[in-house]
Amino acid sequence: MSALLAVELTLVAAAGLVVVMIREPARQAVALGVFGLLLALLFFSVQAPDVALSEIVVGSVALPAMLFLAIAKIGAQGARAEERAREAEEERD
Amino acid sequence: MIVGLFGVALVVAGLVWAVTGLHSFGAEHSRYGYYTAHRAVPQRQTTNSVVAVAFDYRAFDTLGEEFILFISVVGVVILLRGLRGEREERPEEELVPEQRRSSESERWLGVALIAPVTILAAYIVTHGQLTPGGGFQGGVILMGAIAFVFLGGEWLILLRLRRGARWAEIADAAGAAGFAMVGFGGLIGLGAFFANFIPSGTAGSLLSGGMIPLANLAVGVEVAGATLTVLSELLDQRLLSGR
Amino acid sequence: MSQLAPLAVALPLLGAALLTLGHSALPRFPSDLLALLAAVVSAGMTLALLVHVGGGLTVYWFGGWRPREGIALGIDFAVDPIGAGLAAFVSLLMAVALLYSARVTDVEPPYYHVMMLTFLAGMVGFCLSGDLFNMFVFFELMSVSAVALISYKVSQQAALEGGLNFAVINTLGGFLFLLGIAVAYAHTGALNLAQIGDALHRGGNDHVVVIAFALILAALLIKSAVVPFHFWLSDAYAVALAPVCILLAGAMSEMGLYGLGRVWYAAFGASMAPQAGTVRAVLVGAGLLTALWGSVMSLQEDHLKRLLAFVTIAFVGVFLTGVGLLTADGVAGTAVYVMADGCGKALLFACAGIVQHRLGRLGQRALHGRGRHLRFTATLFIAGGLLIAAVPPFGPFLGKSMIEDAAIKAGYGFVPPLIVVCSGLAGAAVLRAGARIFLGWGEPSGSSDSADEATEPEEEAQRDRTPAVMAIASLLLLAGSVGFGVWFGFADLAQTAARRFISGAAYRAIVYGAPARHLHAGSASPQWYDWLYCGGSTLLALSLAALGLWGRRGRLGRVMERADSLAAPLRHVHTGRIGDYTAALALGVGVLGGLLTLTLR
Amino acid sequence: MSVYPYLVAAWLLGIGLYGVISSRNYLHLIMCLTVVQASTYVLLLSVGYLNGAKAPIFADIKLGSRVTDPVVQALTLTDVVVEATVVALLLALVIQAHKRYRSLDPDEMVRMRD
Repeated sequence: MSALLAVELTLVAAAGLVVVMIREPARQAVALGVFGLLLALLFFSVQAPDVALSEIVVGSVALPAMLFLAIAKIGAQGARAEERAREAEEERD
Repeated sequence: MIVGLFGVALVVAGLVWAVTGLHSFGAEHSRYGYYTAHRAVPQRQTTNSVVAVAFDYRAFDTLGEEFILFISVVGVVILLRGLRGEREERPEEELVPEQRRSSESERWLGVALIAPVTILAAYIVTHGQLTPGGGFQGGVILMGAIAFVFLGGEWLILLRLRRGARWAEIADAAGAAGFAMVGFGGLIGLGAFFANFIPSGTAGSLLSGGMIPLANLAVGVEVAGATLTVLSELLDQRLLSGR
Repeated sequence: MSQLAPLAVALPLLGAALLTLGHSALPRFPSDLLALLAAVVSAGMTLALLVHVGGGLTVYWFGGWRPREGIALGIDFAVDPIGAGLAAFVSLLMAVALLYSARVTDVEPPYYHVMMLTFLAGMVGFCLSGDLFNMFVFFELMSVSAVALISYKVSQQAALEGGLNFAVINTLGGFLFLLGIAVAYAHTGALNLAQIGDALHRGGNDHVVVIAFALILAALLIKSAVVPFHFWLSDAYAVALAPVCILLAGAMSEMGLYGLGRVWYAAFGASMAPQAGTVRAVLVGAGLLTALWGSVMSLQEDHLKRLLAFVTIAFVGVFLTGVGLLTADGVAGTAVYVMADGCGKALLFACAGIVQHRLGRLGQRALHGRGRHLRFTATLFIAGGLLIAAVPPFGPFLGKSMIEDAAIKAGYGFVPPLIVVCSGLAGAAVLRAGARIFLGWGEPSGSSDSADEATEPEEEAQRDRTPAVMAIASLLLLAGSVGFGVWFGFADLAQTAARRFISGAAYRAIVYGAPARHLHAGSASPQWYDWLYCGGSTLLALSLAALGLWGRRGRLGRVMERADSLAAPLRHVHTGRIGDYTAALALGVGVLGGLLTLTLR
Repeated sequence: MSVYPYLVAAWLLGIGLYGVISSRNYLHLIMCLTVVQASTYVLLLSVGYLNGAKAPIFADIKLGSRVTDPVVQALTLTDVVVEATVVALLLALVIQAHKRYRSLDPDEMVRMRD
């Protein structure tokens, strides 16, 4: 096994740990994108270009995109909730 | 929690014990893999053995996979329908938050980006049987790029796109149906589901691989439609909350 | 003729895609009709397959890729009577479910029908496939289709929770399945069950094989909700639409057990023979534990569908015990019991759906006596309860007695009494609920435990008549559950089918092109003590139900309180927290692997 | 060293499961699931790797030269699609759940229930 492979595997292992350890969704999604890229690199080195391609498009484009949209939506839901609460208070005064 | 960690430790230990008993990394081991790798070119006239396995030897797996994708998109549409109801309350233009309305330059950037990316995607889809790639990667690339473009602020494209969400759904279903049809073609033509019923041509040429380019095309259409639907469903949410 | 095998899967899939294409053009009625048609056609094809196969084994190679140089190049459907029979059963159940929901259940056409059709295709494909990875694909197709069907009522919090728990746990199960496949492939270089079996047969047995099997086994047990992998089931089944519950309870829970038998006999049994004793002990133990857990919990539940969910778990345990005996008799008994009892549980869920449709809620105590006017539903529900308790001489009785005989033959004499107790408890829970809701017996107690609000949907509109389709569908289910037993010839067929199912060596030979030799037909008929056992479980059910209704006073009452307090810890384990469920899952997988590797030498 | 890739797969499974068990946020939980799934990719592909082999694509290499196992790569392709679909479904569920509960914390949801 080449040194390059060993390094990439170690990077993947570390990145996986980082993804799990980050508890803040937005930053975690970024980490997940990086994790996907590292996986894709690893797949290229184990001579699996097809998988590497799909890992790039899914793992570091489609997934983060979906996650960011969901996060934005959820954040906005919270915002709208506060907004409604404020309006309710104004009505009470 | 503690119980869980103990369990995880057990599972990992078991897996580690198992893999230490496997053939050492990088050693020859599977005749199945060897056979498909080396016979794909003569048998199927494809230079890309992976695609030969995914779309011919084990095409039926891919059929199941395509329908997993298809049905999960339907599921997302169903699960978010409650929220989609809110959209009809306001006219679409109102949905576009002022500060997000894109500038002329952005719009041109979007338009400029779409053409080359579409060509790239088309290339990847059509050359699946020759080089790395295929319907799946190509489809997502197309979609991912469009997503990037309107995340970049190209809201007008997005709005047109949202009216076209229904078309994306149709593409999704049509792609899935098309892939199944390829299977039926084999059944009708040669009496075996997913038998290659189109002349294979010669390896290396664009139209080689018989039914494989057709299958790739169907998958490309489906994947593009699927990702497009999911993202536009989620974007609905985003737009709603934009103001 | 064998061309029907791929069509039975491909047509529902194609139908699903075409339904979506016809979206806006299709209002409610045509969607119902087309989906029903697809299900019926698929049922017809699988039945034709069943007849065609007889006691043999038909192999279909996709793309015509027959094995070369001993390598299975493509994917094969290996159709044997058990697989074809289960596929036919699933298709028929799907047809009934679609009939049940036709024009009644408030669903969005055609999406609902599309998901039902892919769900059907997933289950049928899983039954027919002879390729490990292909089984995984259909396993996933099942789960993915079920998620949206389970949390269909997105306006209800419980529905979302149930869907999330189901999705996360079953996804993890899928990953375990895949890891097992990867290890097995690395070890044998094959994905086809027959080829894996051959390789293992030659290669002999070691810890790699055992752990690969343990991973796949865990995934299948998660799918069929065996303790401690069962937590997702009660949350999910309690909230799913009634027609979906008919399928989930009637068929999907049993899929995992079928897969377990298939994988064991066709592939791993070949080399793990030295371990057979351990595997048998583990499976029977897990089965009995599950049966006890489910039946005890079913007495604790107030919410009708949660109660039925635990009844489902209880019987999954009984089925697992039957398969786990690893004998032809056990498999045959389980096959009969799965179909007869599946119809019974489906009938009960159908009745629950009618109750919800008519009365708008599902809490036993809240509904106390409010179902007095639902005579038809009451009759069906009570009948279902009696069937669950295995009242002779109907379907469940036949299956149960076959399993009991198998257990005694296999030297597990302590199994039958336990099964009697479990089915008695489960039957008691159902009958008590029926008596409370439809007869207003027992004292009405206003208090309802927290699990009630958890799954109680907001009060829905009450309607004044039961739709005909629901009634007809329920009657069909009743007929099925009763019919399987009245005709004892069914038991002999099951015996023959089971002999084919467990003959792994023959399976491998036939997949590689050898002709199917004729297996001498088996026969089975209940012994005299089976009547005692099943009469006993019925009496137990009736008396326990009576106790639950009127036995709340005096010394007896205190005894009951004691019993409840003993069962309380069980209830508290069902936290609804996905983290806890995952922890239990991890522990279960670890322990399973540990037990299987313990006796390795 | 010859099993290091397999060990990495086991490691990813372990931390992923740990993340799911300890998660207090459904979005976090979903991403932990993708980590678990990554372990299946790594295991499958490293199983099919051959020392000094090229990718099984005979566009620029000649027939009969040493190549990696195309089967596991085809399986992994399927696997990647499954991942994307599962994440999409879970996200839809989580968005709806947040709309009802105003929270992403599984424990919060359970507490709100009763």
